[in-house]
Amino acid sequence: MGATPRPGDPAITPALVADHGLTADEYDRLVAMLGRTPTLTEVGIISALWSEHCSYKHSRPVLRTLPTKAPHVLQGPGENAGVISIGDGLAIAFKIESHNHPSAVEPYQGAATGVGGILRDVFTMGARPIALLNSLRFGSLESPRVRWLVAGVVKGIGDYGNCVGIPTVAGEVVFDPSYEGNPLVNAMCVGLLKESDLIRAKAQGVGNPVIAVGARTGRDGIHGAAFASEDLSEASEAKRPQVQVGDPFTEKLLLEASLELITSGHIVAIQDMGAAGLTSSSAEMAERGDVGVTIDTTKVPVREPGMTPYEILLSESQERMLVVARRGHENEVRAILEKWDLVAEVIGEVIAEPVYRVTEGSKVVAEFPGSRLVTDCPVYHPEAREGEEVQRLRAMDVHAIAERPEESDPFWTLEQLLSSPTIASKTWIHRQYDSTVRGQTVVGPGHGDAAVVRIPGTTKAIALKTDCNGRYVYLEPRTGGRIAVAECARNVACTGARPMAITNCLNFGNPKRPEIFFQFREAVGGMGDACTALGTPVTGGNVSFYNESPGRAVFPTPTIGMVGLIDHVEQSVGGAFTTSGDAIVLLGEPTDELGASEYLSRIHGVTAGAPPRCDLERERLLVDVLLSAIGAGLVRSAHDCSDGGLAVALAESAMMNADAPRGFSVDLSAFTLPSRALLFGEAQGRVVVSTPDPQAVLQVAAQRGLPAFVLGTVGGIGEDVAFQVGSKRHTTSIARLATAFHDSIPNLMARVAVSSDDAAPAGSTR
Amino acid sequence: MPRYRVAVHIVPRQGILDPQGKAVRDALHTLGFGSVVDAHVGRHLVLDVDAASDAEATAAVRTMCDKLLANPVTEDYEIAGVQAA
Amino acid sequence: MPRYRVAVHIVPRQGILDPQGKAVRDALHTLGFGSVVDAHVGRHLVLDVDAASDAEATAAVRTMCDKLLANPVTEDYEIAGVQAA
Amino acid sequence: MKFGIVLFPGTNRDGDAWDAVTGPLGASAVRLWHKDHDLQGADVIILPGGFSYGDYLRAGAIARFSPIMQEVVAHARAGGPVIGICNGFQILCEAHLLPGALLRNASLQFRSMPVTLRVENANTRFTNQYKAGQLLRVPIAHGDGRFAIDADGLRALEDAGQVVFRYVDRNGQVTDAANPNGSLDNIAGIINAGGNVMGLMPHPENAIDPLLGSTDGLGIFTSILAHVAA
Ligand SMILES: Nc1ncnc2c1ncn2[C@@H]1O[C@H](COP(=O)(O)OP(=O)(O)O)[C@@H](O)[C@H]1O
Ligand SMILES: [Mg+2]
Repeated sequence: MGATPRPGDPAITPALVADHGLTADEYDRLVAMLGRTPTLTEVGIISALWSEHCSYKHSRPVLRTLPTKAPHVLQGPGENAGVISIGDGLAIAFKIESHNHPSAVEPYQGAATGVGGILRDVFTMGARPIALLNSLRFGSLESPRVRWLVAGVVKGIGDYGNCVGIPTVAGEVVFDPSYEGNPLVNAMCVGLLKESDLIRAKAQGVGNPVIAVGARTGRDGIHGAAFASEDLSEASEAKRPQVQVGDPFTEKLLLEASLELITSGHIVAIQDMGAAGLTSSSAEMAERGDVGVTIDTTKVPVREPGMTPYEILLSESQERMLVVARRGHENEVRAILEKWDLVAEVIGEVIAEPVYRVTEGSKVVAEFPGSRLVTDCPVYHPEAREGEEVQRLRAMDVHAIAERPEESDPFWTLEQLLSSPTIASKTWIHRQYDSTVRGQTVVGPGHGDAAVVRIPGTTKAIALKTDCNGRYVYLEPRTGGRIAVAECARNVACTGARPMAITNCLNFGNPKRPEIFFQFREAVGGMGDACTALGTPVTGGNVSFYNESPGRAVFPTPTIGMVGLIDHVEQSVGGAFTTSGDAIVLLGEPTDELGASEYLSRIHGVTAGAPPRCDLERERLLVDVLLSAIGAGLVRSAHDCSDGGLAVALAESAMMNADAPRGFSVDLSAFTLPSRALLFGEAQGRVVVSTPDPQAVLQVAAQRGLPAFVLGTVGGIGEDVAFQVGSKRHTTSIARLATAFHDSIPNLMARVAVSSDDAAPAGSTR
Repeated sequence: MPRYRVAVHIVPRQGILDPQGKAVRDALHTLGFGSVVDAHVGRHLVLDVDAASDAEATAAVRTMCDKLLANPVTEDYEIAGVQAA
Repeated sequence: MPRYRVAVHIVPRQGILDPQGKAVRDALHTLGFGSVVDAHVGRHLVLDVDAASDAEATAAVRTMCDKLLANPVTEDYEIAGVQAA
Repeated sequence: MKFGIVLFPGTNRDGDAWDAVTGPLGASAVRLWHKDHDLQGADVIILPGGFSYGDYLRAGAIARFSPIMQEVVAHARAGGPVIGICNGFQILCEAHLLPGALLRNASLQFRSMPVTLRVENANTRFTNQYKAGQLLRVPIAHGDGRFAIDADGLRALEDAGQVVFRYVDRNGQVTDAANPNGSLDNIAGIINAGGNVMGLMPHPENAIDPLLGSTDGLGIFTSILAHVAA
C-alpha cells in the first residue's frame, strides 16, 4: 500500500516545503525514507516531528553529555517527566517546560496553556500533581508593553493552576532588557506517586486499541510546534490565530480521569497530546514501544465540521490525551471518562506491521515505515564559536568603574538594589497564585529560598526551586551553567533539604549562529559539571531555541528546576530572621568580585566583567554544612547570597516577613575588601544563617573546612539596621529598606499595562 | 459636545475554544433545556462618549476596541448600537 | 423545528460596584481617550435555540435567564435580539 | 459524628476539608458525589472550595443544580448543619440558602494570602469555641469573594447578628486596607437566620496545623463537635 493525495491537496512544491519549515535536505531525506513523493498530510507530520521543538535536532548530541543516573532515579530523560524515588515506596515526578513564544503573542493564554501542558506531562506518569513553579523573564517594567506581558502571564499562570487546584509554591522572575521582545515563560510541575503506579508512554500489545481522551479536537494551534522553532518576527505576528485557549476545568476532570484510568489497570500507556498533538503523541508512543500503529482520523472527536486529516493530526487543542488500552477493556475506559463527563473514542490500533499509518476512513493518507519517522530525524552539529563582543565585555576591568557620589551611603546603594525589580519582593505576582490549596505548603512563595511541601503520611517533605542567572551565562557560559545548578542547590539546602535531582529548561537564541551554539554547548557543559559534583542528576528537561527578536537574542537562560528531600519536615527552616538576639553567621566568604553583578547593572548600567568563580567542591561542602547544622536544630533561618550580594541577603532576611520586619546589626570591619565588593559583590558559595548558638555553627563549618564568620545580631521588630564597614558605622531604619523592597513592583504595575501601540486588553478587563 | 451611548459586543472568535459557552450549553442541557443547540459567552460593553456626532462616537469606539477592548488574537467585536445619551 | 439565535445582555445591577467598568474607563483615559465619560461591562450571551417561533424562543431564553443565566441578586438581563439562525 | 464532603466537578479543596475533619478532629467523613442523591447519613455537610464547573458562568451558579444539592437543600431546610467554604459559600448563595452574592474581587485579581478575621458572632454552632472579637489568622485564595447584598438585606444581616466574620487589620480594626476583595462592610462570612448554614470565603481547613503557620481555623470544626455534644 502507500498513501495517496486527497482530492484538493495542493501540489508538493519547494515553496510548500519551505512553508513547513523543512530544508531542501530534510525534504530529500523524507523522499528517500518513503521512496516516493510525500502527501500533504505526510509533509505536515514530518514538519511537526522534525521541528526543533519535537526533534531536538540541534541539541541532542550536547544533551547526551549530561549525567542522568543515580540509584534514586527511576526514570531519566526520554519520558513525559523524570521520576525519582524518595523512599517509603513513594516517588516524585517532575518536569519543566517553556511556553515562551505563545506567551509573547498572547500572554494570558500562552502562559495558561504552558501550565496545562506541564501538568499533563506529570500526571501521565501516574503522579498526582502537588506543586507548580514558574520561572519568568521580561524586559524592563518601565515599558508599558512589558507590564502588559507581566500582567497577562501572571494572570494566566494563576487562573490555570488555581482552577485545577495545584498550589504554585515557588519560582523566580528576572527583568532585563535582553528579554524585551522575547519574554521567557517556563513552568514546572511536581507530582507524587506510588512507585508501583509509575506508567510509561510506550505503546504495547498488538491489537490493543488507541483511544483519544478528553477535549475534542479543534482547529487551534495548528503548527504550533513549528512556530516555536522560529524567531519572533512580523511574520509570526500574522500567525496569531494559532494561539490555543486553555480550559483548566476540563484539565481538572482529565487529571482525575487519567489517574483513575492508570490505577484501574485497563490501560497500558498514556501520553499527553502536546506540541504537534496527535501526530507526535502517537508516533512517539509507537516508537518507544517498537510497534506499528494505525489511526483513523474520521474517528477522532472534533469540535468543528469539515476538518481534514492534516488539521486533525496537527491540531494543538488542549486538554487531550492519547491512551493505549487493553483490548476488550474499551467499555471500562469509556465508563471512567463518562464519570468525569469526558469523551473517549477508539481511533486506532497497535499493529504488528512496522508502519505508522493514518487513514481517513478506509483511505490511507499517510504512511511511514517503522519508527523511522522519529529515529530518522536529522541531527545537526552546528559550529560553536564565542562572540567577540562577549569576550570584550568579560575582559573589561569593572573595578576601574568609579563609584557614584551617592554610594558613600551604602544604604542608598542598598535601597537601589532592593527596589530593582529583579531583587524586589515578588508578592504582587505570587499573591495571585493559590499557594495553600492541598494543605501541605510548609514554606510558600516569598518565605524562603525554596518552597517546602510536605508528603502526607510520612515525616518527609520536598524542597523545590527554579533558578538561573542569565547574565552570568551570557558573560561566561560554563561558569553561568555551573552557578545555575549551584544556586538552586543552595536554595534547596537552605530549607534543610538534600538536593536530589534536576530538570532543566534551556532557553537560547538561534542555534545556527555560532556564538549562540557556543553558549549552549558551554552552559550545558557547566550544568553537567555541577550536577556531577553535587550528585543531582538530570532527569529531563526541554530546549527552547530561537528566543530572539529582531537584532538580538535573550541572555542564554538554562533554567534549573531542582527537587530536594527533607526527612523530618519539622526541621525545615525559612529565610526570615525570627528571633531578637540570634547571632547572624555567614557560611562561606566574601571575595573581591564585582563582575556580572546586579550592582553593576543597576547602579552603573553595565553588563560586564567575569561572573564570580564557582568552586563546586566548596558548594558541596556548603550544602553538607547547612544540612548538618539544620539537622542539629542549630539554625533558625537560612538565606543564600545571590543577586545583590551580602547586603541584600541580610536585608531580605530581615524583612522577608513583611508583617514583622526586624532590625539587625553587623560588623564587617574584619574584612579588608573594598566595601562595594564586600557588600554587593556576588561571590558564590555563601549563606546567611541566624542561630541561637553561633559557636556550634562555626564548629560544624570548621569540621568540614568551610570558612564561617559571626557577623552580628538580629534585632527586634521595627528596630534599626546598622553596618560597620571598615572604620565607618552606617545606620538606617528597616522601614526605609522595607519600602524599597516591598513597594517597588506594586508601584510599577500600578501604571497602566498597555501602550497605545499595543492592540490587546490587559488581563484586567476580562 | 453631545454625548452618545455606544454598545459593543465582544465575542470569542469562530473556531477558538469557548469553555464558557460550552459550560453554559451543558448546564442548560442538564436543566432540561435540550432545545439549546449552542451557546457562546462574550462581553457586552456600554461606553458613554462625548463626540460631535454619532458617526464620530462610533469611530472612536472602534479605535478603542482595536487598541484595548478586544483581544485581536482571540476575539471579534461589533458595534451593537449608538444612541444619544 | 426552526432555529433561532437569541442574544442576551446581562449587566451588573445599578448601584452595585462595577470594577470592570471602572478599569476599562481608567485604561481608556490613560490611553488618551478622555472623551469616555463612563463605561460598563456585562455579559453578552448568544444562544441558538430550536423553537416553534421567535416568541417561543424568546420565552424559553427568559426562563433560562431567570433560572440560571442571571443572578437575580446582583444582575439584570435583557433580551437583546432574536433572529432566525 | 459524620461529615459529608461534597465533590462537584472542579472541586479542589475536598482533600483539605477531609484532612481537617479526619485529622486533628478524628471525626469520620464521607465524600458525596454530585450525581448522587444520597447524603450517606452525614450529620454535617461541607461544600468545599474549588472551581465547580470551572466557575465559568458565575461562581457556584451551575453546581447549585447538581442532584446532590437537592438533598443538601432538604437537609438544610430540616435544620441540618451545612458549611460552605469559598466556592461552597458561593454555591450556598446561588442556592439561596444564604442571602447575597459573591462577585469578582474589586482588584479584579485573584488573592492568595493570610488575612486577619474578627469573630463577630461567637454564639453559633460553628463559632462557639471562639470568643466574640477574637482575631484569627486564616488564608484566603479566591478571585470572586466580594460579598454584595442590597441595603435591606445588609441591615437584616447586621440586626440579626448573621455576620459571623469580618476582615480586619492586625489591631482588629475594620479598614479598607484590610479588605482583600472589596466585600461590603468587610464581610467575610455569614450565617442564615436559622443558624444552621454558614458560608465564608477564607479557608479554616488550611489553618489547622502549626507547621503550616496557624491553627486558628480549627475552632470552627471543634465548635461543630461541641455543639453536637452539648
Ligand atoms: N514567579 C514566582 N512564582 C512563585 N514564587 C516566586 C516567583 N518569583 C519569586 N518567587 C518566590 O519569591 C522568593 C524570592 O525568590 P528569588 O528572588 O528567586 O530568591 P533568591 O533570594 O534565592 O534569589 C522565593 O520564595 C521564590 O520562590
Ligand atoms: Mg534567585
